[in-house]
Amino acid sequence: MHLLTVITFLPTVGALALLLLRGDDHVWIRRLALTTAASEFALSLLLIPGVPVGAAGYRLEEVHAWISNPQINYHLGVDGISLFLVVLTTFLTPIAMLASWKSICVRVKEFFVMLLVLETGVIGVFLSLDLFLFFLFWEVMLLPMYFLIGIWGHEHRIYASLKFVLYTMAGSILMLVGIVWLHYLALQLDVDTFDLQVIQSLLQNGQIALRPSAEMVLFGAFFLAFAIKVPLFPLHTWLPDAHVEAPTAGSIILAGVLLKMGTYGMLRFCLPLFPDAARKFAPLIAILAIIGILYGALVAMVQPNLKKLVAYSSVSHLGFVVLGIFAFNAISIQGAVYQMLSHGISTGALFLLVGMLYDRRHTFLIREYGGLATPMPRLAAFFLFVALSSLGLPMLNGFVGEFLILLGTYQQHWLWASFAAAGVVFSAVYLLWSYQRVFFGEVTQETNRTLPDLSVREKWILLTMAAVILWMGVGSTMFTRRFEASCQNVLDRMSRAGAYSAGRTQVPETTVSHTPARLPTKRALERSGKR
Amino acid sequence: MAAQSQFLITGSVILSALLFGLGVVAFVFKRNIITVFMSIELMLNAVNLAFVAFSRAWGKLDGQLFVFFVIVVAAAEAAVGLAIIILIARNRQSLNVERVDSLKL
Amino acid sequence: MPLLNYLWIIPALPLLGAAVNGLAGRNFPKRWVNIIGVGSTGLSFAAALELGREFSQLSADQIPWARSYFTWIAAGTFRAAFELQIDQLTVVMLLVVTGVGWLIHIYSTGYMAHEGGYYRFFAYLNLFMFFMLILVMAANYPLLFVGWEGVGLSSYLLIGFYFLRKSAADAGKKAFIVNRIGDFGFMLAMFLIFRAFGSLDFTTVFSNAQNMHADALGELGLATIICLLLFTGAVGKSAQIPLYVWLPDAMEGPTPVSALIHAATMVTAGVYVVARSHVLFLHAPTAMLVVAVVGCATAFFAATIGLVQTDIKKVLAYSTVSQLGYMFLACGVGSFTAGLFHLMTHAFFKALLFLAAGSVIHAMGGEQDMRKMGGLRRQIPWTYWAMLMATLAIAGAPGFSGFFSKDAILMHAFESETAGQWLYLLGLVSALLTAFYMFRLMFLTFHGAPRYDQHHVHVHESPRSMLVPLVVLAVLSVAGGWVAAPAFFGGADLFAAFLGPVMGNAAHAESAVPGGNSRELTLAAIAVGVSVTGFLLAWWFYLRGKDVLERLARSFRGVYTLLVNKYYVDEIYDAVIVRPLVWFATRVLWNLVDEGAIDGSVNGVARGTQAIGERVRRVQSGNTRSYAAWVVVGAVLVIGLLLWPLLKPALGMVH
Amino acid sequence: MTGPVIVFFALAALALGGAVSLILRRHPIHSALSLIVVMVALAGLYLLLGAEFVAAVQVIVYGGAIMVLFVFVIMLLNAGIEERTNLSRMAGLVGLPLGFFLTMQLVYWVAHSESQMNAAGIAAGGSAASTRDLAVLLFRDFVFPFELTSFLILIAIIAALVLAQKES
Amino acid sequence: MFPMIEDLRRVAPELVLCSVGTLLMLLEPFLPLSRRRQISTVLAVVGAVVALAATMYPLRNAGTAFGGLLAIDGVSVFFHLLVGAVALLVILASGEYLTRENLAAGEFYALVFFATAGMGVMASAQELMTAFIGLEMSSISSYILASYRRRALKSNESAMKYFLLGSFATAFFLYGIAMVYGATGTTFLQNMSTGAQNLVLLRLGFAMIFIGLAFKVAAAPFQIWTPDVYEGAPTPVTALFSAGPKAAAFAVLLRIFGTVTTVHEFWFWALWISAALTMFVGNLGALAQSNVKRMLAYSSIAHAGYVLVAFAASNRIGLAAVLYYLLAYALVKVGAFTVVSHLGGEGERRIEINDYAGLGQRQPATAAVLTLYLLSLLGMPITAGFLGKFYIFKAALDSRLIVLAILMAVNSVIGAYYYLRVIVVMYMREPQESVAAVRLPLTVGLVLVITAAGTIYLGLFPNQIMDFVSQAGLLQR
Repeated sequence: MHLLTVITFLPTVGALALLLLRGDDHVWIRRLALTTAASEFALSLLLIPGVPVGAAGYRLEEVHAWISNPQINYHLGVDGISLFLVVLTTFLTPIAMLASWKSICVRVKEFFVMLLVLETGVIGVFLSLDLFLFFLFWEVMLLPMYFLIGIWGHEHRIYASLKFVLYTMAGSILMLVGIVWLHYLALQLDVDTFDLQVIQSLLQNGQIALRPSAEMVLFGAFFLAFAIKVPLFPLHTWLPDAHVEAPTAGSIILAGVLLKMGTYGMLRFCLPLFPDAARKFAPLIAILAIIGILYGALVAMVQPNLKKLVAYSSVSHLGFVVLGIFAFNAISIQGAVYQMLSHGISTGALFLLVGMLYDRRHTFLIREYGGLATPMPRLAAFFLFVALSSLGLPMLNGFVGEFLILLGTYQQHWLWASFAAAGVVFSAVYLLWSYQRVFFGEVTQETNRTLPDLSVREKWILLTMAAVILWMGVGSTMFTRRFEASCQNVLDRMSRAGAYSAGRTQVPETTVSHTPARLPTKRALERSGKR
Repeated sequence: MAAQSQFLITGSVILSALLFGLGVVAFVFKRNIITVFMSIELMLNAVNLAFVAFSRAWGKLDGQLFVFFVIVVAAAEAAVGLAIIILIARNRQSLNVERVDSLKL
Repeated sequence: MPLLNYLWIIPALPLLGAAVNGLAGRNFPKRWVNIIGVGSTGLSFAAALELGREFSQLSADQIPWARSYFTWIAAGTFRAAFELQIDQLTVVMLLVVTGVGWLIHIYSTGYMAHEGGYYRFFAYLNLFMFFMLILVMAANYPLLFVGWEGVGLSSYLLIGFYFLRKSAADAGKKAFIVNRIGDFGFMLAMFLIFRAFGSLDFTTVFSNAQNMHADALGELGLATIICLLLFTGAVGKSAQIPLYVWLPDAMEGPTPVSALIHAATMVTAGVYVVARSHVLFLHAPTAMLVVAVVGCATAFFAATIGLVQTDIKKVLAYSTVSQLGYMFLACGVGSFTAGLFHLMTHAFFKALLFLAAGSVIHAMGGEQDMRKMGGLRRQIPWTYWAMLMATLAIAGAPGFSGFFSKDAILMHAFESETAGQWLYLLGLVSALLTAFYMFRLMFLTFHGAPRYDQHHVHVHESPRSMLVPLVVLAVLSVAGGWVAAPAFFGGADLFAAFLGPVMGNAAHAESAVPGGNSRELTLAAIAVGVSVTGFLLAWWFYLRGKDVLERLARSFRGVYTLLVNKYYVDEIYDAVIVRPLVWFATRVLWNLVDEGAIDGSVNGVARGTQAIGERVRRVQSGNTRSYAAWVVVGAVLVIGLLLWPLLKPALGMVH
Repeated sequence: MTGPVIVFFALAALALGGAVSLILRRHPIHSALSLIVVMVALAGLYLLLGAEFVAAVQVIVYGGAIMVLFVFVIMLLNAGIEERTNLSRMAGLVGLPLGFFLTMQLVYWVAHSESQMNAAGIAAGGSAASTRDLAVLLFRDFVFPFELTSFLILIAIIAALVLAQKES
Repeated sequence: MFPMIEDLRRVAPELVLCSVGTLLMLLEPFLPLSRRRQISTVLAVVGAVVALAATMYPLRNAGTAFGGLLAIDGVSVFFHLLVGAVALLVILASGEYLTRENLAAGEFYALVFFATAGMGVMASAQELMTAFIGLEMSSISSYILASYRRRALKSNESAMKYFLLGSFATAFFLYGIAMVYGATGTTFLQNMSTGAQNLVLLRLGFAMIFIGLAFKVAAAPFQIWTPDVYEGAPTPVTALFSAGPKAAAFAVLLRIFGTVTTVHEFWFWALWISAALTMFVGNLGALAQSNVKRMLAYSSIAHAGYVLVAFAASNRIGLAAVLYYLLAYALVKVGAFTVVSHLGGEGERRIEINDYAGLGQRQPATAAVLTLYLLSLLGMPITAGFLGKFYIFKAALDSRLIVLAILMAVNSVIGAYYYLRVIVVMYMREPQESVAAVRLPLTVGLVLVITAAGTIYLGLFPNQIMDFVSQAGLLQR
């Protein structure tokens, strides 16, 4: 059963099917797109039993030879960490579609095609176990997002979309250099592979003996790409622009899923592949993450633009995730993974709500609003609920991740956690302040007095989101137990490699040439180097 | 005798280098398209001299052979080049190479 | 014992009420809302009573009685279960919360009868009950934190109930944010506890803490840091210096809310946490001292502000702050039971005070300024008498509940070894001030000539739904103290005895009174004297002659202005923290750093590249001669580059 | 100083003079004549170097055919005196100095290479080359490029056809 | 030593190209005036296909021809196929153009064939003079093709610049040959490594040869002619220029590089610096362009820079990368210029980037295909351009040219900007004036389909090509 392949490419198939429809047949275009996305979600749920509780390794693996020179495999697999990220993606995509049900009226077909292609790209990123394949999806997914922002975005969409793409590319191209370099290193041992697991084990058992400086450069090449995606302070300035200009669906996916690709990458690549460098850089990264947490929150606080506010809040929230990852603590890493998921839901929902406001008033400026709780109490209630989840109210989803991250981080570096915890205070400040300005008080503008409350469609979307928020807040163990082992696995890989490197000098030279039995030993390329 | 030959060869090669260099200078210096083209011919002549000299030095004939090829190429180039120059002159009423600069930046 | 196995029922009932009212209440008639809202709390109270009964039959080794329902958060070695527990402390809190809560629910049906968003109000109130019950029943710190944050949320919602009013919305927001500052400390405390004990379950933590190293006074050890952090949380929640500022503003909420949340229950959560963690605190004398000093200072400080407030609810609010200070003073000097005792009696009389004030406001048609009242005694006698009982209780009239609790606190403060005398003296002064401002409130409101426009304001007694809770609470305010009446007064300290198993050492410490009966009597007498002085002063100022007051205000103009403006604390916070922060975030972080430096450099790189591109383009002049020149340049370079290796030895030969 | 050396110097001077004159004269016709002088001088040098056939071809094809073509075009276009515009600072300030520098570079290195210059053929006397040998080489060993040159000429014809024809 | 029939078989592609070229030219006057163009086009297409088919023989029978003048090996076959395919595509694409501009077809195709034959000779020449003749064949044909729109000033100017500067560079190349000949006594590459050598002259010679070839591949600082010539030439001709002669010049470089081992040392730093410069000049220059043709010209400079990186790496994968990249690049560039030619309209009026505003809606298929090309140039995965870039990275890192790899990475990002800008205009801007959609002629459509399909196919399934180009013995030594 090629479940992973089906899950990865079903949206593309749907997109191709969409292309066959007539461009002005909006009803069927929407229906077909939604059907595809919904069945994709249903399919992705099948993954959950595929990853048993307590299993650390990759499941449902698929390996096919693809490119022979150099050896590149089509290798997919899912583990606890990627499992829910995939489900999150498939969950948010239909939500995003429903969110743009009415608001996208031009080039409808292309819009849904882009959303579906984007879904394929993102899922591919989460499922790839071959570095090359990973990079391929990583880059491919940029395009639909670029078009989503650039075509259906707002006033400065072109600037924002170009900034988004160029920024991301700048980081990822260096990652490509890093990937190729890793392959070169493996090739020195006659192992021609881009396979993550193989390279990881080669690095871990010391067959590829990286000099510390080389490891740091490689780590940097990977980390930069991920840090831009996250985005980590001070590489974050593309995010507010992209968010403000993107259509609602774009923002939902961007904040909900795309940013997680960065943190996912750190967890999947930076830590296991380059543990020593990760440890060396951890203080610096943690400081940046903490600055991001506080800075994002403070800047969010004074934004006059509601969507920008939410965007900066993402900078702050993702700072927690990065901090959790680089605390190298089982608890904090689980918290980080959890925070990725819950941020996807909460911020996705926030963008959804902001989008609904925009649909009604066509502005993001807070001062244009005020007193909206009177004309639309339901929307106000949902907004508050989501805001509370975002500011980390216990029993809602945001708290679990933040708490675990801070708890775990505190165990390792109490000072980091102490500073980061201050972000919790500021998140309350900016969310409640903006909430008050938008919803409380008398209605300040006459046009706002007659704004319609939630439609049935909107209500159901929000109810779904709210249900998930509550569920994730109360039943967090249903999620954590499935990725607990995988998170631990990340740490194990780090620590064993670390332990080895400490005693590297004592290892006799002969072990270096030993190759594990499972590695593809076929040598496709001559030993390179200048002739 | 040998010393004389040696001298002739060396002298010819140095002369060819000088002529080639002058051709380059002429190419940069001249403004009339036809004379610019002539400086290319000068450079080709320098090459020919070198070929002949080296042919003599190695005692091989192929160097002289190459001179023929060069001359044929020069002839073909001259035909094409002058055709192009005629076109330019017709369309522009100027033969100053510096005035033919509508394609730029 | 059926109910003990179903602990979850107690919090679940209000939650259910909140859910039903909140989600569907919009379309319900008021009666249904009442039935659901009041009924769920009432059932919860009944359940609490039944639970108390069943609890009393448990053997000592079964206490604390805990029931775990599901794992809420688990990661690595950390595990937080949804686990409820019952012990003596919980029972006391449970009864106070459900009991007072229920009364206030009943009261609200009358008070809020004409307000919009009726269903919403009851939904919030029930939600509050749920979180408060979680808070007191939690068996671990994270779950306690759920309640802790949850009550904060409910408080936010209820303060901002009149969200059309900017001041209300502001107050709600302020309450939540200031509380969050405290929560910051609370969270850090949890992290440190986990680091120290590997768990956040009460049983594990406290049993480990029993054996931990006790810090010396002045030593900043593990226990001290934990306790100080915990206390930070308590300071926020229980409105102590310096985080008390939200509580007076919280009076923007409907009065029943002030009674329930900002007087009787939620604000005492801090005291509860300190008492709950007394094992840790007993290992941290420095922290204890800090608790005592902060509590005592707050008690005095808030009382002084209360002296000059003209808004009837504001007076009560500062009074609450002040009384909470007393509770912390008690905890700080090691007498946790006294603190809890005061917590209980305070719940009775302060709830009563607020409800009565609400009744007054109701009678006055929404007027809260005492300067526009006066002589209400006759129009609203029930309210007057209820309020008088409460005033006597808070002022510490002998035999009333407040007398016992306050007396116990002052006594323990006097006996405490560290800075005891000073704390005692300050507490005593605060008692004097308390009596003064309370009677001032009574006199201004109920006595003297009416100062309101009698043609427009039709003063009327409140409906029965409001009066019944007043009466019940009045009875409790009067008699509530006798459970703990010290031996000298003819009763037994039932309260301390009851809490003994939980408080353990702490309870023992205070049972061994060194000075004996006589000193206790002396101190009580002094306290009573002080209260009477306060009463007399108030009588002199406000009933005898007004000019006395005016002259006083004139001669102490500076002090008076300072007090009226609440020491300018809000203004100072605004000027020192809020404004600079907003300015810093806007001008420095956003405009300068984000837009200027970071985004500027990003765009600068882009622009720079463009500019270089423009220069590169400029090379393409279109002039064939210059192109030829470039070729020559290239040729020279290439020839130079290729022949450089040969040039080096050639040059070497020259030298 | 033997005869050939004197002749060499004379011809070299002539060639150089022609080249310089090509550069300096402002009228294209003068430049063309200067170039012819260079070519003739070179033909003399070829003779000196023992390449009689090449010398003949040089005079006939180069000096004769190609240069006539040049002169013809100059006349056809009625090209006047060259206007010495200086629109390119690059050419004047960088191109020319570097052009001279390039010349010096070339001369330096070529002169420098003298010590390594092969002199295998010098012993052979240089007069062994016969036109027949040349023909064998051309029509046997290098027949492929030779045939290609015929296509070059064909292309040149097309050029004349395509470019110089009157508009239809 | 006298040429045998076997020698002729091995140059079958050149024979076919030259004969078809001659035939076309001779036949045209006899064709009926009304259908002259169509028949010529059909003949030319058939001829190109036959020429491609004719490579089958050399493919199967590797060896030398004409006594070592030519090497018939993998590289030669590869480039024959490449330039043959380019010729075929250009012929297909130019039918529409010639009709629109009312230009004679027979001579045009004949010149394309001759140029292609010249490139073929360059690809297999193992002797420098033969290479030179091939180079001149392709160059002189190119000069004429550049000025093929006789009345257009830009076309003339382009031809003039190309001609003057091209000849100038050729003179350097030739002088280089003379120097090498002087140094080694031979012009046969395979004989150069043996026997007596004059090191000074050798270095000087190869320096001059490098200059000549660098000019042809548009490597900085000899790239200077490229934008002007590409912009002024008729667009289908630009398509040919950007793919054909450049590839052929690279073939010569490759052969010299592969056969004369000392050259590695001579050229390494020149290649390194030139590669870096070329990338930067190309990408930076393209940033501010408003003319699509000119922008693509700068972009082709940049891509030459990438290929030079693989050269500098000079390892097996580098060789494979060069070949793969040139193929991928040729497909894309021909396709892109075909689109530009198609959209340009009569007199090439609409070749500003802004003229493409709203193209995504007006002509979605064309816009989509152009987007694909641009993405391939940008190096987006699943297109051939990405794998090409990937292989170059691979080659560079395998030879530890880390700085060069990083410079290339930086350039990829700079490049992304201007490619994306075109996409922005096509999809995200509204058209300034109402422009009618232009119907896509069958031939042009065919070119687009072939190049687009090829781009994606190579991007997804590079195995066959990579197996071919990375086999041992690809290059005869």
